[in-house]
Parts: sequence; C-alpha cells; structure tokens
Amino acid sequence: MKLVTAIIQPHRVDEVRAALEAAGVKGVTVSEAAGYGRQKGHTEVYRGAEYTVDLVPKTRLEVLVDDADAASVTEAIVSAAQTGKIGDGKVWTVPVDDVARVRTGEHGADAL
Amino acid sequence: MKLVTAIIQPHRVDEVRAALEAAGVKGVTVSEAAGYGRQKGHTEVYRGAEYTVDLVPKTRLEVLVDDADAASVTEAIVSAAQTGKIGDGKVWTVPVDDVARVRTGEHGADAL
Amino acid sequence: MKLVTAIIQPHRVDEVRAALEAAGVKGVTVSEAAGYGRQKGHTEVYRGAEYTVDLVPKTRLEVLVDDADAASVTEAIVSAAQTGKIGDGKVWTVPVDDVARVRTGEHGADAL
Amino acid sequence: MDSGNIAWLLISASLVLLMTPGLAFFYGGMSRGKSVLNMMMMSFGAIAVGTLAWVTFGYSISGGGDTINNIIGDPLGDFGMISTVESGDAMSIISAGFGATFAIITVALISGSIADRAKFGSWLVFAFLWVILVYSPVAHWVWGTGTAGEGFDALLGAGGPLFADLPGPYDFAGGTVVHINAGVAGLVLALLLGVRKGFGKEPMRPHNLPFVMLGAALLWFGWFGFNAGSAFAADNWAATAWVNTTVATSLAILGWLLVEKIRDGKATSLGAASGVVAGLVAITPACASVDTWGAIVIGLIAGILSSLAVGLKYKFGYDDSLDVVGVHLVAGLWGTLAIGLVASGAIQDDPGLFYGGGISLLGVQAAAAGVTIVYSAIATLIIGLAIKYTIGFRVSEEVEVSGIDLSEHGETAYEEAK
Amino acid sequence: MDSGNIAWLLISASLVLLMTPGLAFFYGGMSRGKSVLNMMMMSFGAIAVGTLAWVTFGYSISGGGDTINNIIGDPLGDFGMISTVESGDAMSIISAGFGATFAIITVALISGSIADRAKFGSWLVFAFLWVILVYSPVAHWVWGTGTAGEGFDALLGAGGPLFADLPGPYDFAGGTVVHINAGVAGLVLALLLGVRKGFGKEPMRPHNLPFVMLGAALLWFGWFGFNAGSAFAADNWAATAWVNTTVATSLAILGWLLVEKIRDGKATSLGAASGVVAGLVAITPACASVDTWGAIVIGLIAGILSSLAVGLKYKFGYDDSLDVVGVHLVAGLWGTLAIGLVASGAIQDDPGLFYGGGISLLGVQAAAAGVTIVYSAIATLIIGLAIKYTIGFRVSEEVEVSGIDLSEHGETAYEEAK
Amino acid sequence: MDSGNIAWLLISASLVLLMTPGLAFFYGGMSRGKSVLNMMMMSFGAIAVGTLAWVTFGYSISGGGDTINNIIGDPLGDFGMISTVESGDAMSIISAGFGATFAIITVALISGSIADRAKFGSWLVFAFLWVILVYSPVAHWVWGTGTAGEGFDALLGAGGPLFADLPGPYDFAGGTVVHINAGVAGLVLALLLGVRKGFGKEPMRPHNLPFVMLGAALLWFGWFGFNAGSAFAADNWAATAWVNTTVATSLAILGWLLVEKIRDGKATSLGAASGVVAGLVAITPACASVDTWGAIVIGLIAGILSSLAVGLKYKFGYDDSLDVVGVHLVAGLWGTLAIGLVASGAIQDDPGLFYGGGISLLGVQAAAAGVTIVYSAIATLIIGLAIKYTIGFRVSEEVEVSGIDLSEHGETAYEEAK
Ligand SMILES: Nc1ncnc2c1ncn2[C@@H]1O[C@H](COP(=O)(O)OP(=O)(O)O)[C@@H](O)[C@H]1O
Ligand SMILES: Nc1ncnc2c1ncn2[C@@H]1O[C@H](COP(=O)(O)OP(=O)(O)O)[C@@H](O)[C@H]1O
Ligand SMILES: Nc1ncnc2c1ncn2[C@@H]1O[C@H](COP(=O)(O)OP(=O)(O)O)[C@@H](O)[C@H]1O
Repeated sequence: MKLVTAIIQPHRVDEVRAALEAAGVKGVTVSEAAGYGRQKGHTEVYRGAEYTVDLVPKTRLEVLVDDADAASVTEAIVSAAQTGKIGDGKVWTVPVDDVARVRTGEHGADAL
Repeated sequence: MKLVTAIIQPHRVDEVRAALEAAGVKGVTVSEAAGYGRQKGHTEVYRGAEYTVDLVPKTRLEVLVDDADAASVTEAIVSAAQTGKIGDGKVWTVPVDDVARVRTGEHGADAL
Repeated sequence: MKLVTAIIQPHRVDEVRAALEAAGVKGVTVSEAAGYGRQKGHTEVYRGAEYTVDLVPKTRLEVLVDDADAASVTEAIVSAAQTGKIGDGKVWTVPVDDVARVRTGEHGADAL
Repeated sequence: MDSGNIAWLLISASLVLLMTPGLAFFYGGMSRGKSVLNMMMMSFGAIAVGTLAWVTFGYSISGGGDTINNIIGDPLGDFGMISTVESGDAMSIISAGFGATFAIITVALISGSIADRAKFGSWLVFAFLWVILVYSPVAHWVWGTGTAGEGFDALLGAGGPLFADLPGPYDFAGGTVVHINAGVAGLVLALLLGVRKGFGKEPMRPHNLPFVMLGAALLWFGWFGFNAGSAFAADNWAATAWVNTTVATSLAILGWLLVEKIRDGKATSLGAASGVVAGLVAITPACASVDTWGAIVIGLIAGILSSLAVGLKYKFGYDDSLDVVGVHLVAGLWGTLAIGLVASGAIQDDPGLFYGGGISLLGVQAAAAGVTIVYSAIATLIIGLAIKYTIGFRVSEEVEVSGIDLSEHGETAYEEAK
Repeated sequence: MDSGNIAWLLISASLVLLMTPGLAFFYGGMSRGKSVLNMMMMSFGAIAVGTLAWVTFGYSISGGGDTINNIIGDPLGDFGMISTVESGDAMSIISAGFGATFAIITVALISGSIADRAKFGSWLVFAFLWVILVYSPVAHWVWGTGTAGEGFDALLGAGGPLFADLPGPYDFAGGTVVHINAGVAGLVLALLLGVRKGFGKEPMRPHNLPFVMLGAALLWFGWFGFNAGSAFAADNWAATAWVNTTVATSLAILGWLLVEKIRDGKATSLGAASGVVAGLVAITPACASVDTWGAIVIGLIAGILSSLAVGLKYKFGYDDSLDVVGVHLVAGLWGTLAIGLVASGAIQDDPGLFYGGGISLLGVQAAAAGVTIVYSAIATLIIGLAIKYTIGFRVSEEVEVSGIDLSEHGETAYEEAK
Repeated sequence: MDSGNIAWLLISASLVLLMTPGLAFFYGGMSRGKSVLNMMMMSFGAIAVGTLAWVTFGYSISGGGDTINNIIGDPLGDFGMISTVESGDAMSIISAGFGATFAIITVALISGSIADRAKFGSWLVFAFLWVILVYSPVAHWVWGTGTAGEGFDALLGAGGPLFADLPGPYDFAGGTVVHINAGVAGLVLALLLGVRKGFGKEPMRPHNLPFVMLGAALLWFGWFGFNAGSAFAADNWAATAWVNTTVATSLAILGWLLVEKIRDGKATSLGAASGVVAGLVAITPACASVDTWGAIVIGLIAGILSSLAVGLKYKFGYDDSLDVVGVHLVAGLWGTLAIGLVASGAIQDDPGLFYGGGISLLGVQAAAAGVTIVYSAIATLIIGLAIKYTIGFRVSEEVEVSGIDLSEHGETAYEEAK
C-alpha cells in the first residue's frame, strides 16, 4: 500500500475531495499546514511596525491507497488542485508496510 | 525503524497514551486532523441557511518504534482506540531510514 | 527522494528555516503539533482544580529532498534546532516513491 | 433646566453611542474570520465620519430652525453646531449630541448588507454623504417640525391630502427615520454591489457567535437610551418606553426561537440574538404608544416575521449579507404599522384599530413608511451610483477570496496561539 | 415626581438588565468550547421567559397590593402590569421594569450549576415557573411589604415569635431574595440532574478566560444599578451603596487572590474574576448598612470564604459546575449574616454586634436566611422533579460528549480560521 | 441636594469604573496570546489595590481639607473615608467614589508600558504606592484646591512667580493628573524594566484585534463619565464636554487613519482603536474649554501626532510596549497645551491664543505640564527602584519566552477547541 500526501491551496479542498470521490477513494485525512516556498507571504503593519508573514496557509491531505492506485490518485489530486499559480503545492507518495482499521482490527487492503 | 501513524477519535487519546506507556513507548507526537470517510458529518443551520460539516475531528498520533515493535504497537493502539463505531480511524506503518535526537545528535535506536 | 520530518521546539523555527535556506532547501511545510516524551508538561489550577497539561507544543517541519541531501539536511536541522534541553525533538527520514508539483504536474526532482 | 432630564439625556446619548460598537460586534461576529475587522471598521468609520457629517451640515438640515421651503433645515443654519453649543442651554447642547448618535447608528446599520466586499474608503464617503443627504432630511420630516405629519405635508406640499387633519404619523424613536430608512438603503446597496463570490453556495457561517451575543447585548443596553431617551425627559413616557422595550424584545426572542424550533428542529443562539434586534427594531416607533399587551404582540410577531424574512434573499438572489432587510426593514415596517393597530391611546392621543380607533391611523403610518421608502431608495441609489462610477465601491474577487481584512486594512484579526 | 430619581431608576434598570448578558459571558467563558453557546442561551432564555413570567404573574405576586392572606400578592392583581403602566406614574412604571431585571438575573444565576447537560426547552420551562413560584414570593416576603420582618411574619403566621418587635431583617438589594435563593436552587438542580460525565476526573477547564473577565466587568458595572439603584432614589443611600460596592468588591479580589497565592502558589485571573463576583454578592444585602470598614471586612472575608468553598463540590460529589453554591450561596449567606455583625447603624437604625448592637440582629438575619433556604430548596425541588419526570431535564451522555451546543442548538461557537 | 446631579455622578462614577476593564481589553487584545491574562490582571489588580490605596490614604491626600503646608492633604485626614461616608451628603460620598475610579484608571494606564515582563506581585505593590505617592498629590495640586493655579503655587511656594495672577492652568478632567502623569510614569517604568526579549526584532503583533476594538469602545463609553462627569453636575458644562468628547474622538480616528493611509497605504482597525484613545486623551483637559471647532482641531491633530509618536520607541530603543508614551503622554500634552491655543473663552473665562487671548495661558498650561512631568518622573523612579532592588520587578527571560500567563498566573487564556 501507499500513502499519498498532498499539500494544496486551502480553497481547492472541495474540488480535490470531489475528484477523489470520483476516483473511488473512500476516505481522506485532512489537516492544516503552512508552507514556505517560491510563493511570497505578505506584510502586516501594526502601529507602524511591520510584521512579515512568510508562512502561507496550506491544507494537507493524506490518502491511503492500494499500490496500483497511487499514480492515478496523484494525478487526480494534481489536476483538481491546480490553479497554475505559484504555491499550488506538492503531492508525494511513500510506501506503507501495513494499515489497520481501528474499528474492526482488519489489516491490509480491507482496512482502507 | 518504523513510523506508526494513527488517526483516532479525539476522545480516545488518553486511553491510547496509557496503552502506549504500558507497551514501553516513551514518546509520541500528537496533532489535530479531520477526516472524511464512512462516518457522517452533521448539519448546522444559521438564520435558516444550512451548513454541512462533513469533516469529522480526529487526532493524529505518530510513534517512532524499532522494527520489531511496530506490530505490537499497532495492536496496542487499535485495541485502546476501538469503540466499535464507524469513524474509529486507521493505523499505518511506514519504513524509516533514520532517526536523530535533536538534543544530542544521536542517531538510530538510541534516538528514540 | 526522501522526506525529512522534524519535530522541534516552536521557538527554533526561524533558526531552522535560516539553516535550511543556507543549505539550499527551497521549500518547507510547517504544522503545529504537540508531544509527550521525557520533557515534563505543566499544571494549571482553575478554582482549585488541578489541570495537568502534559502535551508540550512542538512544531513539525517537512522537507522533501533528493536522496543525497537527506543526511546533510538532517544535520542542518539538528544543529539549528538544538538547545541542549530535554524536549528538543526528533528528526527522521522516510523514503519517497514520487513527488509531483501541483502547479505544473512535473514529477521527481524537478518537482522540488 | 431640570438636572434630572439633563442627566437622563447625557446618559442616553452615551448609551446610543455605545450601540454602534455593539453593532460592530453583532455584525463582526456574523462575518467570516477573514473579514471581521472590515465589518467592525465600517461601524467605527461610521462613528468618525457620521459625527463630522452631523456637526457640519446634518444637524442643521435635520433641525427645526430656519428651513428651506419648510422642506429641510438650512444646511448652514448652525454650521459646526456653534450657536447651539454657545447657547449655554444644556438641553439643546446634549440634544444635538444625542442626534449625532442616531445619525451614526443609522448609517452603520446599512453596512450589514454589503459585508466582505466594499472598499473602506468608498464606505466612508458613502456614510458621510448619506448622513447629510438621506438621514438628516428624513429626520427633519419626522422629528424636525413639531409632528411628523407637518414634516411630511411640507415635503409633499403643505396642506396636502395625506397627513393634514389626520392623526399621526407617530414614530417615537425612529421606526421610519432609522430602521426603514437603513433597511431600504441596505437593499439598494446590496443590489448595487452585487452578490459575493460563493453567495448561496458556500456557507459563510458566523465565525464567532459569542461576539454576536455580545453585540446583541450592547445593542439592547444602548437601545434603552435610544427608546426611553427619545422622551427627552426622565418621565412616565421614558418609563413606559423602557418597559415596552424590554417586553417586546423578550417576546421577539421567543418568537424567533419558536420558528426555528418548528422549522429547523433547533433553537439557535444566532436566532436569539437576532430576535433581540428584531424586537428592539419593531418596538422603536411604538414604544410610547402601546401598553404591555401591545408590546407583547409587536415583539412576538416581529420575531416571527423577521425569522421568516431572512430567508428571502436566497429566493430573490440579493446578497443582503447580514440581513439588514430581513431584520430592520421588515421589523421596522411592522412596528410602524402596528401603531395603527395596537396603539392604546393612553399615552399618545390616538388609539389604533384594535383599541377603538379607526383605520385612518394605520393609513397614515403606512403613508409615512411609504414616503420614507421611496425617498431613501432613490437618494441612496444616486449616492451609490455616483460612488460606483467614480472611485468604485467594490473590491476585486481576489480580495474577497483572500480576505478583505488583509487587503483593505493590512491586518488579520486573531493570532491567539502565540 | 423627581426627575433625578427617575433618571437614576431608568439607568439602574438598564444596568441590571445588562448583568444577565454579563453573566452569560462570565459563565460562558468558564464553560468548555463545545458548550459555551448553551451556557449563554440559558441566560438569554432567562431574559425572555423571565420577562414574560414577571409581566404575567410574577410582578403581581411580588407586589404589595392585594394579597392572599398577606402571604403573597394576588397573582392576577396586576396581570400584564397594565394598571401600573396606565397609572402614568413614572416611578411605579420604571420600578416594575426594575423588578423584572432582578427576577431575570436571579433565575439566570442558577444555570451555572447545571452547565453542559440541561435540555434547553426544559430550562425555559423551569425558568418561567421558578420566577413565578419561587422568586416572586420570596421577593414579596422581603421587599413586598414595608419591611422584610412583616413579610416573614406574615409567612410564618402574623405576630409570630421570629421577627415581631425585633430589628430587621435587612436585605438592601437581595442577599436573601437573589443570592441565597439562587444558590440553594442551584444546589438542588445540581443534585437533581447529577454529575457530568467525567466530573472530577476530566479537567473541564474554562475555554476563554478573557470572556470570564468581560463577564465579571459587566456584572460589576451592572451591579451599581443593582445595589445603588435599590435606594430607589439618587440620594445618600445610593451614594453609600456605590462606595461600599466598590470597596467590598476590590477587597474580595484581594481575598481570593491571597488564598490562591498561599494555597496554589499563583494568583489567577479566574480567581480575580471570581473574587469580583463573590464581593459583589456579599455586599449586596449590606451595601447601605455598613461603613467603609464594614465593606472592607465583608469583601475580604467573602473572597476568602468563596475561594475555599468552591472546592467543596469535589469533596461532597455534587457537580455545581460553575460554583453557584460556592459563590452565591456562601457569599450571599456571609453578607446577610455580616449585617448582624458590622452594620454601623448610621444609615439604617440598627447597629450590628461589633457596632454596639446586640446579638438579636444577627439572629434575625440568620432566621431570614433560613426561611429562604428552606422555601427555595423545597419549591425548587418540586419544580425540578416535575420537569424531570415529564419532559425530562437532562440530555443524553452522547450529547454531553459531542457537545451540547451542537445537539441542542445546532451550532458551534467559533470558526475563526475561515 | 439636587437628585439630577447625584444621578449623573452615580452613573459617571460607574462609567469610569468600567473604563479599567475596558483598558484591560484594549491592552489585552494588543498583547500576545501568551500574555493577555497578565495584561488584564494588571488592570484588575489596579482596581483592587487602587481602591484600597484611595480609601486609606489617597483620598485624604488628594482632598482639600486639612493640608500639610498647603502642599498635600493630610494623609490621615479622612482615613477610611469614614467621615465623608457618615456625613450623609450624597454629593460628597459619590464624589469620593468618583475620585477612586480616576486613581484606578490612571495607574492602570501605566501597565501598558511594561507588558509581558512585570512580576504581578510587584505590580500590585507599585500600583498601591503610586496611587498614594504620585497620583494623589498631583490630583491635589490640580483639583484639590479651588483652581490648579493655587495648587501649583502652594507646591512651588505660595505667591510664586509661575501661576499667581495668571489665568489657569485649566485641566477639566485630567490631562495633567491622569494622562501626562501616567505617560511619564510609563516611560520611567519601561526604561527601568528594560526591553523585552526580541523587542524590535520579533513582531509581537496584537493577538486579538476585536478585543482591542471592544476595549476602545468601553473606554469611549466610560469616558463620557470621565469628561462630562467632571462637571459634577448635569448641566451645560457636562453637555458641552459630552459633545466635544464625541467630536474630538471622531476626528482623531480620522487623523490616525489618514496618517496610516498615506504612510503605510492602509487604514487599520488598530489605528482606528488607537485614534479613539488618542482623541479621548487630548480632549480630556479641554472638553469644557473649547467649542466644536476647537474640538475638531484638537482631535484631528491628536490622531496625527500620536500615530507618528508611537514609532519613536523603535528609534530611541525604549520598550513602551503598548504605547503609553505615544498615546497618553503625547496626546495628553497636546490637549493640555491646546487649551492655550483654542480655548474659546465662552464657558471658562480665559480664551486661548487663537481666540483673542494672549500667550500667557499657553505658558501656564506648559508650566503645569512641566511640573507634573518632573514630579511624576522623579517619584515614579524612586518607587520603581525601591521595588526593583527589594522584591524585584521583572520576570526571568525564560518566563517571557514560555509566556507570563502560565508562570505568573498558572493559566492559559484560551482552549476553544475543546
Ligand atoms: N521541498 C519541499 N518540501 C516540503 N514541502 C515543500 C517543499 N517545497 C514546497 N513545499 C510546499 O509546497 C508549497 C508550495 O510551494 P511553492 O514553492 O510556493 O510553489 P510551487 O510548488 O507552485 O512551485 C509550499 O508552501 C510548501 O508547503
Ligand atoms: N483511505 C484513507 N486514507 C487516509 N485516511 C483515511 C482513509 N480512510 C479513512 N481515513 C481516516 O480514518 C477516519 C475514519 O474512517 P471512516 O471510514 O469514517 O471509519 P472506519 O475507519 O471506522 O471505517 C476518517 O475520518 C479519516 O480520517
Ligand atoms: N518515539 C517517538 N515517536 C514520535 N515522536 C517522539 C518520540 N519520542 C519523542 N517524540 C517527540 O519528540 C519530542 C521531544 O521528546 P523528549 O523525549 O521530550 O525529548 P528529547 O527528544 O530531547 O529526549 C516529544 O515532545 C515528541 O513530540
């Protein structure tokens, strides 16, 4: 199995989720993140003192998939999350030894 | 070494932590997450306008363990987090090349 | 490629980020976490009722790097984050099968 | 000079000034976290430019001194309010201040209909002009000359058929001048600026409901000065207004929650806070015209009507973001008309339809509301169009998405974790 | 009619009405983030149904007009407060309104003992009944008839041995009627509903301490109307009450913080806010009976006593969630009894034990407190049981865990990040 | 006894007491999330110990009764305020209470300059001593004896060259006593405690801007009691003060936003809230000396001056964390001097330079400011040094980094997610 992790723009979450559902993915874990990268942050001014915010808010998605689906899930995310602007994010895949479903204790592909 | 990641119900964190301690695990990293899956979200109504919240709050635990302990730690988490209801979450294991302890610069099993 | 994940003290983020930039790393993903470990938490008292907070706030950094850079990036993080006090955190490396850049759809090292 | 009356006016004016920051929280809490500051700034900005507009021309226009054809007060009649301040007459001086607070809250109310998308500078210009060109004349017609009837007759041609020799219209604390006026202006601006990106699709839920409750509480507290202060004395009119304000507002909470419970299954805190405001609005014109039963009826029905009316915007597709129409226009109209139905005749002279009066009071109330609606709509539209086609009124879509707080004010509201 | 007195009553009534939203923040901030709205809604709901209960029957029962065997006012004596409102007497009218605000805050106080677990509808029913059946009769005994002594004597049989020919009891602004009464009712409800899941094990810490501070501040501000307004005139009694209120409250802060510093090593903001309320409660009955030294003693000891008393619930196992007992019952009792000790005799006639009076005043104060405790406990229990065994009073355990805001009101308080 | 005046003083005193919790939010919102409670506790602590200091010695020192060489009131002249309270004179009693609220807010203002780094216990000691040794004497010189001139002359030797036979100085509500005094003390403490770790490097942005707005709103509302209450009557002076307060504050908002818009490109909500306070400060001494035009000028320039002055600390390297100097000292000085320029002469006798008076009024105003600055600086320094070298004034660097809320109070402000 594989774990596909995506760092995307927060306002693309709904589109990506729809794409994943269309691709037959049944579950996703989502969390908040922030990123540095090519994308610029912004400046805030409080009583004349500048305050540079260079972390840009991002959303992290994690999807456990069968080995065979990793590539297609990655493509689904990339195309749904793409706006073409700098800061669209990354998607990466790592190998997973084992998955268990807490509710049932099932392991492997059954646990997805 | 292995990294065991668990997505569990937030109100089971204390039980899981106790189980990990019992299993001899010395450290855990915890973060907030939210999940889509079989579990349903809920609806909120604001001045008559419906607002569907389909992300369910979850807690993510990450535990670095020796290869030999991965399976037993997974079982410890599964049994401590289990309520038997849909939405109990997942536990997965990925291989780790190396671990370092920041304080000392130690590597490998010593760093745990 | 590798994914280097670091759990560090929140107040060392700026130093680590500077060290990563110096090491030529172009992007980082940051998120909030909390940890149990050797480091002690603290106690708060509300109307005489004690409330033990044993989760200590930490910051998680994730950096995707070429295989060759994993070790040097790890060292850069360790030395920048180190204060020598208990609770400085961990840095670990996991293998990555593939990386994609959302904006362009590029894969592999080009996507970093 | 009666020091007790002065004391009551001093504190009433202070209370009404507090209403606008109260509104900032009521509206701000309902906004999204990325636009709360802009929402609050529209209220604080309304205080700043509203005061300036009032002191310069507004007070003179609204006043009853020298008039232009009896239609409006001479705009330069007391420029700077200098002659009032130098008169040394405490009641005149504090009444001028009291008037400023009414002008301010009225224009601030409008901002709820254009949440998240108005340029801050354009809003300031709008608020300044609106106080002078819309609020002040209407205040003159209703309050500036003895009775509202005279004012409207002057507007429509003296001795005209509408109000002469008829009772009323009555508007004790501002059902027409404040709420119908602001409600109509809100509708016009919502239409002029257009819907927000995602309106009707994305949820845009309130980001901080305790702030909404805080705002409702401060509004209620301040509203005692608004309604009971409009007696311009610490007397039985003020006391009656106080009691009716409390009774109607309590019942409006129950009315709103009842609708929610029946329709959605749950009584919400947003509903309770909204009921507070709907009740306060509806009792405003009527607070010295009705007895306790009248207040109960007005409040209960205001809560029910407004809770149903806030859904209309989705049906008709105008983005009155925080329901200025559903709450202020609807409840303001209801309260104004209700006088024609349930005025007891005990305090003011003319009883309503159900209290043994004829239908004519209801007709007069409706006519007063109608005149206000027409004037407010036309004048607001002209000001709004002028701004739209000169300096522009609306921010870009990109700003809306990334958050107006950041782009218009260079700030984000919270950083609690650090 | 003295316009200065009317002005003071008008603003005092407004201030006391503001106390209940203040309480909503005081309690709401202490709740967990998943139940803050329900907590606040119990206060806002208390305003809505409390007003209705007061206007219909409560005012008549508490009043001193036609009575039933001198024991309570005729519940239909002034149904709808119509004859009061139509009297045209400003002081009577605003006093009726002032009375409503006392009924409201008293019942709202009780909600703190049943945080996170009461059905909202059941709470509304409870609040409505409690105002009529518990608050209003007790208010009648203490304030409805000339002096509290007469009222209690009527209750216990005229000319009875307890109060006839003795001084007092004194309760200027509501130590018995409001705080002991609410404190006892809170204890009864806490026992009736049972402990929350996790009580004594999970921490349940306050989710927003600045809100607690805000609530304490609004309570204090409003309490000036409560205490000094109870003079029903802008006179030296009111001025003395104002000063004593400020002094006692300041000292109670110091008292509470002192205990914390010694016992826990740290003086907390929750302690300061709690000290504010403990001090205000304790000085309430005594604010026109003592001089500055008396206020200092009452405040300091109130802070110390209440800071110790809030721990009792863990010892005895009742889940008085936000310490209605530890703060209102304990400090209310202390203040009521303290009159018997440190009343100066300068403003009211009877000095306390340490000011040259005998022990009898203390005895009378204790007796008044005792009667209130017994009546409140029994009557509250009956109402509570009736609700429990008909419509039910408590939500399910699942609702408690997932959060009462969501299940009872369909809302969550915050979404600041969006 | 005029009940209207008493009513106005009762409510004014209540309003001014509310200012200090308002300040807690104004300052607390500007703090970081890890030190908001400590910031708020400095205000609440100021209320507690400020009241005690006032009741014991402060009131007597500031009063005009028995004096020590005419320089200060006899510290034991009315120890415990007992003889005032027992006088039964409503105006005297509530004036003593009104005075307490001024002492409290003045010392609380200082806390803004030492955010995030003062030991709480040391702060309490400082506040207690400062009220007695700094606030109360200065209050005596300016207000304790008929006119400020007499007071200063007594201080500098009776019949001295500075104030005898000259007009003024005028300080209606506390430009010198409150704002210059607190501003100077803030500067001294900021220098004494030193800069925070990360000052000028780390951003330390406000953690909750709506709280800052809330604080500004409560301050403004309370300030009506402060300024208009300083008339000690509900009269034309009070009414004029009310109007001028509103006008100047509105203009100061515009002034501050204008500077921001020009300099930074964006008008911020923090700027609007800061403008509110700058305007209120500047009009404080002058609120009964100027007409509307004067109020406009004073307000506008106050907003501009203070918005520029808050940057000075980065230039000169003192960590006046929340800008007590930039706002209170600068705007307080400006308002005090402005009387010499734009006093109209209509209400008070002496017109300013631009209203046909000579330069002498300006000179006298400057001299009064000067005396206050010198005395406040020296006396504050002595108290500060005494604390620093006995019990210590500053927390450790580790505490600063981990957050002073946790280490000094054992609490964290928020846990909204649970
Ligand atoms: N080497 C990296 N390792 C981990 N995360 C990265 C890396 N580079 C970029 N990111 C994440 O991807 C986000 C977008 O990257 P950025 O360079 O700004 O734009 P783009 O990917 O479109 O070129 C960053 O905000 C960060 O969260
Ligand atoms: N394929 C997946 N990849 C990543 N996380 C998943 C996946 N499926 C489920 N999850 C996570 O596990 C949680 C529980 O899953 P759900 O399907 O609701 O219940 P259950 O695991 O009990 O069948 C989800 O909320 C989500 O966080
Ligand atoms: N086995 C582990 N797995 C995952 N995270 C860990 C583990 N051990 C420690 N951590 C993380 O590292 C942080 C620091 O660990 P700790 O034991 O307190 O100090 P140190 O690493 O300096 O010995 C913890 O708060 C936790 O977030």
